[in-house]
Amino acid sequence: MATTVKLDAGAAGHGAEPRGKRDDDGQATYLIAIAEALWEEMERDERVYMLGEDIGAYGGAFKVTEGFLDRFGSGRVIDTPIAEETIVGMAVGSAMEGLRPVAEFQYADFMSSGFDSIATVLGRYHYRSGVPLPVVLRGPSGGYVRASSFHSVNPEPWFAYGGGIKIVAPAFPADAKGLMKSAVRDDNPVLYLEHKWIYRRIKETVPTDPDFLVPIGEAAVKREGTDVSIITSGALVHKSLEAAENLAQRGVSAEVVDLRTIVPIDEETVLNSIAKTSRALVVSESYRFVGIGAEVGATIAEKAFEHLDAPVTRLSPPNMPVPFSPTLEDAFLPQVADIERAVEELSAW
Amino acid sequence: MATTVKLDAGAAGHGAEPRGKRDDDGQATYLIAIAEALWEEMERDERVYMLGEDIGAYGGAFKVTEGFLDRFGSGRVIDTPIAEETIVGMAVGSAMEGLRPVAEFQYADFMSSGFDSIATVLGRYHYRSGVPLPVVLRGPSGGYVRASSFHSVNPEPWFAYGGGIKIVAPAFPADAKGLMKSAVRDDNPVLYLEHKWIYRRIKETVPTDPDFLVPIGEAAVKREGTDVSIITSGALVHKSLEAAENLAQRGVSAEVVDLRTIVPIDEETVLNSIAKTSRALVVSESYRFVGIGAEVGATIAEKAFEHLDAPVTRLSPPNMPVPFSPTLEDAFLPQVADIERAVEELSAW
Amino acid sequence: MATEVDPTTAPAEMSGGSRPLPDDELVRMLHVLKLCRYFDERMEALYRQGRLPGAIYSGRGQEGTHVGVTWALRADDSLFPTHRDLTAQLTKGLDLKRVMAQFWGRIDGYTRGRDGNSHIGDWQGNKTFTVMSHLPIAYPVAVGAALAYKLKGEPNVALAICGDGSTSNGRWHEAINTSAIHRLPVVWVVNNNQFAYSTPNALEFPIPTIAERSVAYGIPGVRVDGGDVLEVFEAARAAIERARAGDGPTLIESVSLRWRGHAGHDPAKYMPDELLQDYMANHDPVRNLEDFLLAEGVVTENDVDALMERVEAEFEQGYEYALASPFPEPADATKGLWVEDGYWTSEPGRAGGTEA
Amino acid sequence: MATEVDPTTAPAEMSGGSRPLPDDELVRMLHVLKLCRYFDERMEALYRQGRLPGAIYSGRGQEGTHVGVTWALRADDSLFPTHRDLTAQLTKGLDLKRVMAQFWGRIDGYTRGRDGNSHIGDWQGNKTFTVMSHLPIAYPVAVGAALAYKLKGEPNVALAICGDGSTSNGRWHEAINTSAIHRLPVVWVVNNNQFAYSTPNALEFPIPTIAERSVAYGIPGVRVDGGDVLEVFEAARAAIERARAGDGPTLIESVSLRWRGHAGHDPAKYMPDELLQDYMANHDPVRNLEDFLLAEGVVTENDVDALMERVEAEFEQGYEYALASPFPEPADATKGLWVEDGYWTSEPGRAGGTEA
Ligand SMILES: Cc1ncc(C[n+]2csc(CCOP(=O)(O)OP(=O)(O)O)c2C)c(N)n1
Ligand SMILES: Cc1ncc(C[n+]2csc(CCOP(=O)(O)OP(=O)(O)O)c2C)c(N)n1
Ligand SMILES: [Mg+2]
Ligand SMILES: [Mg+2]
Repeated sequence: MATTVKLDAGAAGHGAEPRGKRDDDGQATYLIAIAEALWEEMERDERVYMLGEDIGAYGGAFKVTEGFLDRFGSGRVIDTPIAEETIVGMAVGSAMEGLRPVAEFQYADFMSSGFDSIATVLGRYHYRSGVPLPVVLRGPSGGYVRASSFHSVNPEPWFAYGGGIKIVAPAFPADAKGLMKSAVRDDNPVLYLEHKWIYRRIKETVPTDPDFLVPIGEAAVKREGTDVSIITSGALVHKSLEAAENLAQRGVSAEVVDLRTIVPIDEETVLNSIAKTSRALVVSESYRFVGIGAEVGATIAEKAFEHLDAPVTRLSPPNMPVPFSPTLEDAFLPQVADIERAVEELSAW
Repeated sequence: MATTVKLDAGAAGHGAEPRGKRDDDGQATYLIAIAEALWEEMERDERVYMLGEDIGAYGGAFKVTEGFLDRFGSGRVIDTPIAEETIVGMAVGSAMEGLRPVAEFQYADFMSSGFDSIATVLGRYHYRSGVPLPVVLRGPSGGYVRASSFHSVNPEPWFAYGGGIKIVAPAFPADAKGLMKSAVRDDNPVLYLEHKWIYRRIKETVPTDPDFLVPIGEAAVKREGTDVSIITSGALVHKSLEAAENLAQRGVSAEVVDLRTIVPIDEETVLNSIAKTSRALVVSESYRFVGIGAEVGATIAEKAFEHLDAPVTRLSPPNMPVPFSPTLEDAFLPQVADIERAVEELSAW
Repeated sequence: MATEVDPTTAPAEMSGGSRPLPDDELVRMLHVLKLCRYFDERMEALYRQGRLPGAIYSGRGQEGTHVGVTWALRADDSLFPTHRDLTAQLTKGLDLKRVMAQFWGRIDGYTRGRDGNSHIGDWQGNKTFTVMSHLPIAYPVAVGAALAYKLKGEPNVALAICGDGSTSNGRWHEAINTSAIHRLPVVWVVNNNQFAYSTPNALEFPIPTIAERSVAYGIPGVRVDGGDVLEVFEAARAAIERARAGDGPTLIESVSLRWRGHAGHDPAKYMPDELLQDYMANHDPVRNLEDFLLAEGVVTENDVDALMERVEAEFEQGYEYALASPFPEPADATKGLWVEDGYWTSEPGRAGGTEA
Repeated sequence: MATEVDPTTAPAEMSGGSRPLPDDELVRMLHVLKLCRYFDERMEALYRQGRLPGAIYSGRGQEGTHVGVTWALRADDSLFPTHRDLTAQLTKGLDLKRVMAQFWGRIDGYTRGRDGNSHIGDWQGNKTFTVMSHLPIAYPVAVGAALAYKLKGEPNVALAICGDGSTSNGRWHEAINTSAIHRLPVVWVVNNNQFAYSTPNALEFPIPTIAERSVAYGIPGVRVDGGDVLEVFEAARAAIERARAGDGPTLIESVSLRWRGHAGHDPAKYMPDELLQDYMANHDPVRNLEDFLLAEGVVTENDVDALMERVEAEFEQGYEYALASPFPEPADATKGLWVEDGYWTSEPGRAGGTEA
């Protein structure tokens, strides 16, 4: 747009197509996988555009959108003021007019600043009007990075409650890419949570097919097991896999189910796993009280009652702000050892 | 305050002390009980003051604060602009300076418009700073009144998630009075939900002792039973009691537990009831997904596993906006017949 | 940028006697004004008789604002109204029959019974946003529609309305600020009816006019007399053309008075009687246009009588239509949340009956 | 109401050569400025060396704003700062040692290790709000403190700071509007450092200055040069006295430049080099005051050297104190949510060790 101030495009090496940023062996980090998905969708469909704080010249606080401004221009990569309600409103209004906005929140924490427009407008408009709102809201969520309460939130329950917004929270690069592409192509609002602990930590081979999609609403068994089912998502998938590996060495077989999608939850995959193991540990980074763990736990308790050989157990942070100090954050968030302990208790039931 | 415009005090008969508005037999409606509690606390402690939209000359959208302006003046009954974030901010800042604000939301629905200041500031400030925030936020919540999605919300999960805010939701006039007085005297933030369906519908004898308190955090068994425990709150306490009465005539004995406080939940009373009946029906007006029913259900499943003879069952509205049309609202919200059916299914398990 | 604040709120002189629209349009305008006024009066009567469920938010006395600003929009321009602005939606083209079906919670209402009263909209047909309660939550959405017009190079304009009280909310500021930064094609209308529920202007903002806030955004601000529909129309037309030309937003404050309570249940005892009498006598947008058109010879007394007959018939038709329309089927309560269930692209069930 | 906008951002001429404070205060002011500047530089160096955990938000170049406005407050007046305003908190009286313990997540930090960096405050001691990230979320809270002063008849004033980018947020508007309606004793300071993270003023607001927004609230607006701490101080003193006298809020825009990136990780490649050079050369509030006091003969070069030695020693003491302070005990993570558990009114456990 004419009035957008065009700034310097950034340092050398920045600005390249995200796929060019894969490792030499072709592996992509979670962050690059997300950027690739966005890039490809912007290439594919010119109705797709992005808005958010510092996503243009700066490339976003975590550099997910680095290079996008140069490629797609300031009409499709829009730096906004610090006005989250209005960012959401802009996304909604432009979606009503046929565009397909992808709005970045600098941290998922600041989704609370756009709460009303998300929960009230985005979540409730289609049910009352029949007007589709193909809006993606994305942002980095989660803890384990020593960033304290205002940069560690998992906001799923805020926006899961009341309905109307799909929520995805991938744990692996390939899932991240496939789910982002599905989110952009979905005609419903999608909240896409990127776990900042995973961003640069996890990499893998990621498909290059421009139509590679991971369907929204499908969980995935990331490790097969027979004794206990661990139902989890996000960073805790990786911690659960590590725990499962350690447990295997002690003769305990844990199955790890990665929800991938939080709304709607794939009950079938979850319940199939419980039918197999008869024991459920729900490991969630969302706070315990009315967190995602509560929903999954209550659902299992209700629908898998006859299979259960032990109480559905929740492992979640306490219901209070995430603290900064390493001693506190470690005690506060579920750790690999906590998962192992809980699984062992359950399997001994 | 000097700049507050003093308007007409309202019609004749308005403006009387709330206790003067009891019935001839001394019974008080839920609404009058709440007004009495506020009045008495304002009389008792001059640090207590009220703020909100149209609470002064108009006496509040539901007339809870009718007469307060005349008695306490415009310095303690403050009409605010339509700026919910700032209403909460004002409450917080003045509480930091030693006042004890009671902020009215015209409907609990509009708490979403003050979301960030409630969840982020009010909920997280004390844990990080040690500064007590004796703030009460109150407002009419709930459905069954043909008021559709923007005037029927139960917002508990929004503010229960993340912690730091106590939440009470009384169902009876005496509880309403005693809990309001406890809320005003509490040094922590308290969200006080008034069910608008109950306001003028339910009345009973209400204590006049100015120090009559109902402690926050204690549930109450409102009807004893042996076959199934119904765990509920708000308007659904009354519908559950009606269902229990009908069920008794058919030989099914249901116990009705009124949570009264949502945060912190009185797990002991709930679990004692399950220990007795071995069957749990959680009836909640909050939407099913990550609603209060999910939390209660997951807690029972986890902590009463050995007692359960049947799956913990949730009865809640679907996770979408409350619709207007009577045919839709009736299908949408749990009804007496739905409760009866669910109890019968559970007792037949 | 210049701020054009017109401080007069004196009785309308009907745009100085000039006729800014062809005569047939002026007559159509009078029809809409009369229809909306009559609708408002009759619905309130039905509400008082207990024959209308839900809530009503009377726009009586403010029709000049609603009709004036909406008249200046094209069909492809979009309207973002509030609970108070049903008259604007009717002006934009909504079908009275379906509006009434909405009030009675019927399947033929614009929200298929999912919402009631003026929480209505018809995006697909008449480009009006389905009203939400939270104030002024459609303001940020209007920024988005205007952004889309700019990005797509379409010559459309978004126009959003809110009340005086809504200007104290943060969203109001955010939306105007953002639209001004990007010079988006949007017109911001404030229907200053001098009260927000019971709260007077003096407790909502600390300056004499809302229009002068335009300087905070570097955009023009105009204050018009809501009792003069033609003055409102001309201000809106200028603002809309400005927006369409790529010159960015304008803030229009249209002053009137809310003649009735906030909603049907509110007797508005807080309303100073003198003020009300003054506005009813001197700022009645319906009578003002009628008098003007009579004086100009555009209509005769007989024409006006015929118009009223038509209006009454339209209302009766709407009423019959509404009561004959079935309630939604209970099983549909859980449909239509997600696009893919197809509820909104297929005909809804009509077996819900007409008795609740 | 008059809007006093001073459009100059030319190099400071140090309040026209007059000395608005006694000499000993001016020397103390220079000490605080030097201390804060040195602290900022050293902490950034430690951050780059990987020896400082968490984040840092440099306030370098903006000390004139922070020290200037805070200097004008009394002890009982309250301060509502942001992440960028640590210098203001130090000026208000926070103990450098405990501040540093906070940065290293230790129990002797003001938040007992619950938060890091400049997310700090000391309400009980120095009346500063414990900073929260969400912008500008302390603005509405400052309205509440000011309201309390007014209701209780206390002669205190609340002063809130936020950045230029924060002015585009709805809370900013709500808070100023509400305070102006009730003429509350509060001073609204905008630290216009010309960027919000990477976003320049032109994408945050559509008018030349923030100060001129004061007309939207009927309050005075003042624009000052953040490179001239005495100019800032005098503007703040006038605003604070005005507030204390019951004449309501003032909006102060203090212009400077953010010399460093938004946070430690940001190389700020988007920052035009010429602009940066200009500000570092001509608007350095620390050097400006130093030069002025030297020129005025208030201090000698030797005094300044001694001051710097003292500053360096203070920093070393703080650093040692911080690293010697234990981490919080893990079991304390779940304490202190509710008042009644007594965590905040008793001494915390000190057995957390100094290795994480
Ligand atoms: C955010 C929010 N808070 C509170 C309300 C409740 N409410 C409904 S209408 C109203 C008054 C609105 O006043 P104004 O903006 O002047 O519009 P008017 O009704 O006068 O047209 C209020 C407070 C609301 N709808 N939204
Ligand atoms: C509501 C909100 N959205 C986003 C952020 C992320 N954020 C942190 S600082 C910043 C820029 C702030 O700019 P400004 O207000 O000018 O203050 P400065 O950092 O320049 O002092 C942003 C966007 C935030 N803290 N709060
Ligand atoms: Mg109004
Ligand atoms: Mg800035």
